[in-house]
Amino acid sequence: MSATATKPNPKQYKSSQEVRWCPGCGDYSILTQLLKTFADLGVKKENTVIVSGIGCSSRFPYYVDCYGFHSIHGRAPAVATGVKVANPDLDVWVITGDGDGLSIGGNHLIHTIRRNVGLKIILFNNKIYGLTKGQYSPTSEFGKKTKSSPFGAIDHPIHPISIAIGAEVTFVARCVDVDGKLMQQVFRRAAEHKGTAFIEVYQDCNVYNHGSFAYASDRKVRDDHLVYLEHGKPMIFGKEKNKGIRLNGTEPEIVELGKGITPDDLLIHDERAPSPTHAYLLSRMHYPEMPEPVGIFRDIELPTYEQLLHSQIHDVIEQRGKGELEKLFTSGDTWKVD
Amino acid sequence: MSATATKPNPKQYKSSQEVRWCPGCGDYSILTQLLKTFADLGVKKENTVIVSGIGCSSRFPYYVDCYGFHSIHGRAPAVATGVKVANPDLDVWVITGDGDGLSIGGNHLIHTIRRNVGLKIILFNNKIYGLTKGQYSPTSEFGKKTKSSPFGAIDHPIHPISIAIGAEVTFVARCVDVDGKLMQQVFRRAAEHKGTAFIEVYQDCNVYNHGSFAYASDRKVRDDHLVYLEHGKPMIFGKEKNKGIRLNGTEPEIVELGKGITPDDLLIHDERAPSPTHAYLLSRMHYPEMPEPVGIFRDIELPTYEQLLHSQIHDVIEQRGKGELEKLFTSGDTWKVD
Amino acid sequence: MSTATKKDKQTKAEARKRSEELMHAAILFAGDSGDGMQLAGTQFTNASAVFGNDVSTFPDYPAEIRAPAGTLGGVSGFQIHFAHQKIHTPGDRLDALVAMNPAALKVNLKNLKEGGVLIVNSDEFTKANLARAKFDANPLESGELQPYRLYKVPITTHTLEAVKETGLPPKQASRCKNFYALGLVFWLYDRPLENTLRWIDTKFAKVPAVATANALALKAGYNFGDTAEIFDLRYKVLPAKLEPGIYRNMTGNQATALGLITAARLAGKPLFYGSYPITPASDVLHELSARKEFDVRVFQAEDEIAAMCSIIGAAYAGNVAATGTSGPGVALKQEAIGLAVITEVPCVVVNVQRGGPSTGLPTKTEQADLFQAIIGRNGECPLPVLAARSPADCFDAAIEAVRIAVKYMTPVMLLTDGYIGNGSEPWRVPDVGSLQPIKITHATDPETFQPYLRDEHGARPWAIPGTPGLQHRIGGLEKEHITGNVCYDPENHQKMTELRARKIENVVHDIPDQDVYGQSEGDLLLISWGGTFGAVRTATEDLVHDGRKVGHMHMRWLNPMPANVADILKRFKHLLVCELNMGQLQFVLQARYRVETLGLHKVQGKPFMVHEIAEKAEEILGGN
Amino acid sequence: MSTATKKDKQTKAEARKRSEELMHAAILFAGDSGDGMQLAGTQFTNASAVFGNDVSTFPDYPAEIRAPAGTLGGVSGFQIHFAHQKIHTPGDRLDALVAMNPAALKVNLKNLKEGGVLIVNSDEFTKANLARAKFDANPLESGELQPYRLYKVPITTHTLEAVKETGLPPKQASRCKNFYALGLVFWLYDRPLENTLRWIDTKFAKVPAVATANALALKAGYNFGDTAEIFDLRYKVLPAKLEPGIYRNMTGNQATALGLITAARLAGKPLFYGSYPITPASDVLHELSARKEFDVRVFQAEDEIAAMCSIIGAAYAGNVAATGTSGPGVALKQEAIGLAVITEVPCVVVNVQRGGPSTGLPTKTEQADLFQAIIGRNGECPLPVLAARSPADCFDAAIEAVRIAVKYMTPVMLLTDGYIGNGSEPWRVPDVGSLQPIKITHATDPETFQPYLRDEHGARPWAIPGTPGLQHRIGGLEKEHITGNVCYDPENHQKMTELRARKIENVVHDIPDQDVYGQSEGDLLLISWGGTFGAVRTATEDLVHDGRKVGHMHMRWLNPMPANVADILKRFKHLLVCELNMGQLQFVLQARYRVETLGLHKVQGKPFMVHEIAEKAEEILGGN
Ligand SMILES: Cc1ncc(C[n+]2csc(CCOP(=O)(O)OP(=O)(O)O)c2C)c(N)n1
Ligand SMILES: Cc1ncc(C[n+]2csc(CCOP(=O)(O)OP(=O)(O)O)c2C)c(N)n1
Ligand code: SF4
Ligand code: SF4
Ligand SMILES: [Mg+2]
Ligand SMILES: [Mg+2]
Repeated sequence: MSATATKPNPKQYKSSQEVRWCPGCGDYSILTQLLKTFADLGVKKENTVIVSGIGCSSRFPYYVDCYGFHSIHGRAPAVATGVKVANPDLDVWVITGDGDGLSIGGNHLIHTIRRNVGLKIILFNNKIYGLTKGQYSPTSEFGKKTKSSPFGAIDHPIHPISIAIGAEVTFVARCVDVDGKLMQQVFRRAAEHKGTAFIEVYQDCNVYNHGSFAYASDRKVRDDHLVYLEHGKPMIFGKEKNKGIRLNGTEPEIVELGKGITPDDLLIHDERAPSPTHAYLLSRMHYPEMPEPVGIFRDIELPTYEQLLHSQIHDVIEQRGKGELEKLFTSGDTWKVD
Repeated sequence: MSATATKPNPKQYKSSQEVRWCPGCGDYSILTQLLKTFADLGVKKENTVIVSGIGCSSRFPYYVDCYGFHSIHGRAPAVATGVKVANPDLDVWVITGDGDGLSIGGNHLIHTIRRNVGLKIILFNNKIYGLTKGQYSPTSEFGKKTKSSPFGAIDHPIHPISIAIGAEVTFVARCVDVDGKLMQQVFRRAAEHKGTAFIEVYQDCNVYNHGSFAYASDRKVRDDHLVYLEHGKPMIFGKEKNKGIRLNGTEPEIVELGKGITPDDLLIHDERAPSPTHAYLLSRMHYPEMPEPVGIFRDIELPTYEQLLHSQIHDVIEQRGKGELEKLFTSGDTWKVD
Repeated sequence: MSTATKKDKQTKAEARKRSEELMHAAILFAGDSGDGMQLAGTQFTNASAVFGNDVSTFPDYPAEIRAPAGTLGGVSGFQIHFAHQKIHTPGDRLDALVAMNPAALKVNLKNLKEGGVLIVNSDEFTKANLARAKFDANPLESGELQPYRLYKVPITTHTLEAVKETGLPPKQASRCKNFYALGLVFWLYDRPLENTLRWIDTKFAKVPAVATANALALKAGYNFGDTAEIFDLRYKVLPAKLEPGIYRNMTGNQATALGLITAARLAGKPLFYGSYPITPASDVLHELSARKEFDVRVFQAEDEIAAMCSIIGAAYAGNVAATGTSGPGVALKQEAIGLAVITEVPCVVVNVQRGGPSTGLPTKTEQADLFQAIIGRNGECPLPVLAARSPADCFDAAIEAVRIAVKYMTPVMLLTDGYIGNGSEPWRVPDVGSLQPIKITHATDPETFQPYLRDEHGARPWAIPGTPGLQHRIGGLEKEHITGNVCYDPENHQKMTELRARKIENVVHDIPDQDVYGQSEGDLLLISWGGTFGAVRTATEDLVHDGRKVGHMHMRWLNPMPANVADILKRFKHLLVCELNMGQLQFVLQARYRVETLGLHKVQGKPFMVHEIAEKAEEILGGN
Repeated sequence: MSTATKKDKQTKAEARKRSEELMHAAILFAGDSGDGMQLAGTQFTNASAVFGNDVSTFPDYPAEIRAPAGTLGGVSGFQIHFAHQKIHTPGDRLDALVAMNPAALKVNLKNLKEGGVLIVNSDEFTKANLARAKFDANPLESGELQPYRLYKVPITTHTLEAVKETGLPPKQASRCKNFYALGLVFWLYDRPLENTLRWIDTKFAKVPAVATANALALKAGYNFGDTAEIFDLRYKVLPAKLEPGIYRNMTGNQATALGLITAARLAGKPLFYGSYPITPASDVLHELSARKEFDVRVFQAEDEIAAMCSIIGAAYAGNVAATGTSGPGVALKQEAIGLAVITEVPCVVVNVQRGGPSTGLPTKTEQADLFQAIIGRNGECPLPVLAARSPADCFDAAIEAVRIAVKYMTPVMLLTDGYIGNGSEPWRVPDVGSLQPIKITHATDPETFQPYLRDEHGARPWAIPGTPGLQHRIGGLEKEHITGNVCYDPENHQKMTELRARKIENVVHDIPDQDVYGQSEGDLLLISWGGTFGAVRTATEDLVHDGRKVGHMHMRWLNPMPANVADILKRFKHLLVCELNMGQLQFVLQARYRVETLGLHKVQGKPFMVHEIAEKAEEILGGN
């Protein structure tokens, strides 16, 4: 990735393919922001690969003028791992959905995260299976009525960020589809992060689950329902910036600022906390009981899988010399027949 | 499960099959303790089903005289879910290994946990693939040399309890294979728990990974390396019971008792904390930096999947009446041809 | 204005009163994905079915939820064939086409008969839309539609006017245009509106404004037909003479779901359905999810592997258990299906086939999963395979699959496809009392119980957890004959492999002899399986009618095959296997019977046209 | 005491000096899983190979790591056939059997020739062990061993004595008994000890006491043979006349690994190997993991699906990419293999087949995955399939697989099996310079690049990320001819399906014509594929030698098949397909060539015996 003198136009990163999402779909905004981020960073198209699974969201690669791989359902992280290990110089992004990434693909996601493969994973969470026309997904609310749960879903939902932290992710963030500014910031930081960056984007499925994230996207109310994470800053939120999050034992609680409570009493956000417990705690803050954190929960450094793999190869070559077939063939006991 | 007047002998729960683990394998002890627990609880053999995947550990069902299903690699939780939903009156145990349950089967494990299916899952963690003769597993230490990592594993290990908590498990515990007493206590509590109970057992693979848990099993040192969790009690540990765990922000730290520090300053263990953050924090305590908690991390109540499923069916039947084929066949528009 | 306007007004007014009687007609509603064409088609189908026609339908939609408006890729269509006689297909060529935009016209015009009715929404023939549909010139003006009876109706404008009184915002109001189009076609084919009006009332009960608007649009369309002077002819398709009984219209996926529910009832068991959504199989899941009053336990699994494993567990514990998926899902299930084969646990795997390989053409039909059904697993892993031949037949096939599964203690694969899964036809409601119960005996006697002791059919006992004294252990490792204990003995493995194979071969005793329609010997035997039944049967009817020595062997059972197949194959000079793949049944027949066969292969995501079969047959028959 | 002791001591002393020359001998080391028989066998093999014999081996071990000591299920064996001539199998019947306990005797005695050497560890014939092995009476005393040259040696006692000086605790000391037994057999067949002594030194360099103990035990065994008076005869098997060159002994799995490394080198590429451990394929993973100096990128994936997907990604990004697994793993990979087929990404899938179905007999051999290799996926999903015929041949087959994959831009399936994967034979080290480079051209020109434009072989270009101006998108949906854009057009799907099929058929131009050994026409053609080569070839040699009009067609390429196969099949009266399955190649041949074939099927987890083939052939040939 290298910045160029004059920044390219985001449009230059658009492919010639027509975008095929429903009108009003939150996916559009995410696409726009990633293109802007690419332009902003001046990334080289030819060094960028976007790998996706299957789902509405996973059509994403077709719309970007870089290398793209629309793979099979749930397996994008595995395909992307192969790409990144084969050529660590590539910037590899993974696009997945709540069904693709957390239902059928949950295991690959976890293992990619724990290996800290240098992939930027964007999970479009619309709490529904869009492409298959509206079944509940692992993130759908308990009791949600959908085509496959006409009497209400009985599965307790999974929380993507909690799962990612359970798998010890090195970078994890959350955005809302309508908040382009935050998305760009987060995408940019993800691009800069060396290991696995996992980003959950709340995405409106206009057709099968419209308004599921209204509390977080509606301008009128969202400031009371979200808390913007800023490293080193106390956790203040609310339209009037008059509320804050304080620690009570290991649990966060909402407090009103003023009346003896000052920002100093609040929980200070620490992206770089060596232990993931802080980030985990944040991931447990759910609407409506609590404001939901958006922004970067965690960003720590840890050697990446591809670095370790290549440096191990490097070390072995240092020790043994570059492999020679002759030597390989005749290693072990040999004998000669004349 | 019903207690009988005279407790049955654990031997009554043994099947006729010869046990086929290597001499010295930690699996033996786990088998013994589960049989004792069965005897102790006086469980009905015919109402007990043990489902396993593939691995040394997964041979377990053959050795117990109840219903047993030795399924395929990684899929035991899914098979067991079918069993439990089909007949919620059965006590269903799942036996899995660190490879079976966390590598190929990680996704099923997570989804079973989040659905809170009433299964008792025992994960035999020997940090190795035993049955396939010694490759590193997802729990193997970073840098571990094995048949498939002769220069050291480059995968950062996964922590089973952190993952389970990430998936919002309702019961989670840890034991060491040599500690029969604790195992029995934990198995018993798991049996009593209604939802998913997940138990990690540190298990010595005598052949391919001997001594990996020596710090936790060796009588001479283990009391300094383990902290026994007791609900409502301060977290004290050490051979001399002179050390404790105190909370520092969201992080646990070791303190010496005395010198002004009393048990009142320590973190109080709360199995029933409504938020999983407390349990998560405990799951992050790793040897050698910290003592590792054993016992029950978390035990909360939440409706189980099978309960919800059957009560939804029950409710619909209440509303609609028991389904009749005649009515079903003629629902929607019909017409008559004479 | 339409071509029709060139005619004298007087004549038209009369014509309007004239009504031509047809034996059958095929029409297509086509428009943008968002235009509600599936809905219009379904309503027309139901109205025609209730009216008493035989009907056959073919919904066809893009893989995107909503492809970019106005593009060729975004066209969604619903074809209905309705008739005064028994029919088997949704029709080769269209008698009438409703094109809601230029793209719909572009994609479907080639299927319209010369002289066929062509109704277009002229409002949508804007420059932008024409460009999106890759038209160089406006076809409404270029004269290229000369061969058809073109009716240019400003459907959007009319609809907006018609629903104005509801006060709906224009965007929502214009969504009613499918009902307007439907109303127009209802008039054209002289169908009553009641049925659809009733449906609108129920469906939109909670949003009365929408209900009213749709009803208004429907009636406006109808009335436009009735009062406007552009139509010169109206058609009538009288009711068909179907077997007496109560009928309803049903898609294949609905029928599969109903069949599974019925089978479980006939067995006196709860139904467990473990599945993961996938097009075009999801509707089976939806249908079953809505039927909880039948004690249907629906488990939406995290993936296909879990779905398959869950049904193994549920069957092991004594439920009637089934899973449904499509091609890629079956691939994922195969390892677990092998577990069901070796543990000999009864269950049903439904494959609603779609276009492959890989993700392929997910919303299109194909029959390319026969290989993976019969022999696509690791090891020697045989299981019974049958295929439904039409939407309604899915009901019977599902019951049959369950019956065989529990009798032989084996997984059974039921093949349907996107074409019959989504397509519909009238289904004669069976008399519940006449349905044959499915007998299940569970082992209960600890004295005689042996997990792998076989009965006269080769099946092992079904002993379910909860039964005192029958504790036993099963699994994926080879097991000892009779005891079921893990066993590595070489001869035992040979024996068990043979016993498992023989058991599946025994199913032949439970399946009817293969029948042949038309000539029972002669020049050409047309061979088909699954959803191609209708096209091949119709072609055969025509050929036989023309005096050709042609027979049709439609194979319901693909594994095992009926005992008399070998014999039938010998009785014809030529064998033509017609399949929507590259020759899979052909391969299997050649391997099994070492006969020379010809193949008619089509992999275009579409069903056969009757004429394609007929032409190929004529080509083979030559001057015969 | 042994039967031999009945003879006169004088005679024996003389006999001891006598040495009989043999053309070949087959011996088996058998004992408990924990007895180190695999090690003893490997050492004997290496010593024999280095000595100059042709060798062929067959290790056979239980599915448990260590089954209960002394049981029949826990017996582990290692069979070695070594010869003064070229051989193809580990031998049908044993010339000598070393049984370290009663169970090992029980399991293997039936394979010992009458009059064969039988060495038993008499210390282990305790009551408890006899019971565990299900012996009613002690066979050493019952006289039932009369037909063999029985030598009762208290191996444990001797070993403990021999290593006493090292001070090892008894448990560890007794572990050296395999070396004692090995020493004894070394003496019996007059093999030098040096090789093994050197190996002991290197292997146990870090535990000198163990090294010393093993060396002492080895020598003690040898010396016991030399000095004790129980042996009446000693054997010699002189070196074989192999093609001149440098040789080493190699297992099939090693050879596969080396072949992959070599292929990558020949292509000038790094090798990416994504795999998940599974018996009996894990050794390929182990071997490659140890070869990082060749820039081998080994990814131990979380499961087989991830392994397969990772190699698709790596191949897409320009590496030579392969995965290895066994039957159930292939089942799991099939969906992703379909993705590789439709995206046309080059890679190799190695299947070291084992006994199925399901988990089956995981440590035993079988050939029942041919179906799933050729046609076991969803949709029309063809790919090239070839099978290695012997341990050393895995090397060439792996290179060939890579060569075809990158030339045709396709996944290639390489079939080996547990028998040749674990078995070993001498491998003639090739001259590196003589190996044909693998030509790879990556697309680089943005002007002419089209992702699905095909070359003269039908392959699309390999354009790797990082290449400026070649950005493009691929995936599992059907794609447009030439442009590769997503395309739902019916005719395009038909075309692409045909193009993919034709491309795989084109591979026929790159594979040699099918050869036939023995008679090129006549009464009987023996047909085989994969690891059964050795047994069938040996049987054919014997039959031809006896003047029978028999040929042997061993098929390396299973898909496509060489162009001349049809022709060959016509030249023989009978066709006998010999396979370790229930007739999979037979089925495919019948389907393809519509010929009548006979089958010799064996599913016992074991390779064919030569005599099984010969007997079946004689049965068919009858009086011919
Ligand atoms: C193996 C397999 N199983 C199932 C499907 C069907 N399928 C396609 S997308 C999808 C879920 C999509 O949901 P999500 O990942 O949330 O994406 P969205 O469409 O909501 O963006 C499913 C189940 C498939 N394509 N492949
Ligand atoms: C689909 C499939 N892949 C791989 C294997 C091979 N396999 C059997 S057990 C196992 C891992 C066992 O490790 P673990 O679960 O930790 O059990 P342990 O033997 O250590 O108790 C593997 C990879 C298999 N049986 N099936
Ligand atoms: S179905 Fe939902 S997620 Fe999919 S494109 Fe439409 S609005 Fe977006
Ligand atoms: S290999 Fe290890 S885990 Fe397996 S039985 Fe032996 S000691 Fe136990
Ligand atoms: Mg979604
Ligand atoms: Mg393990």
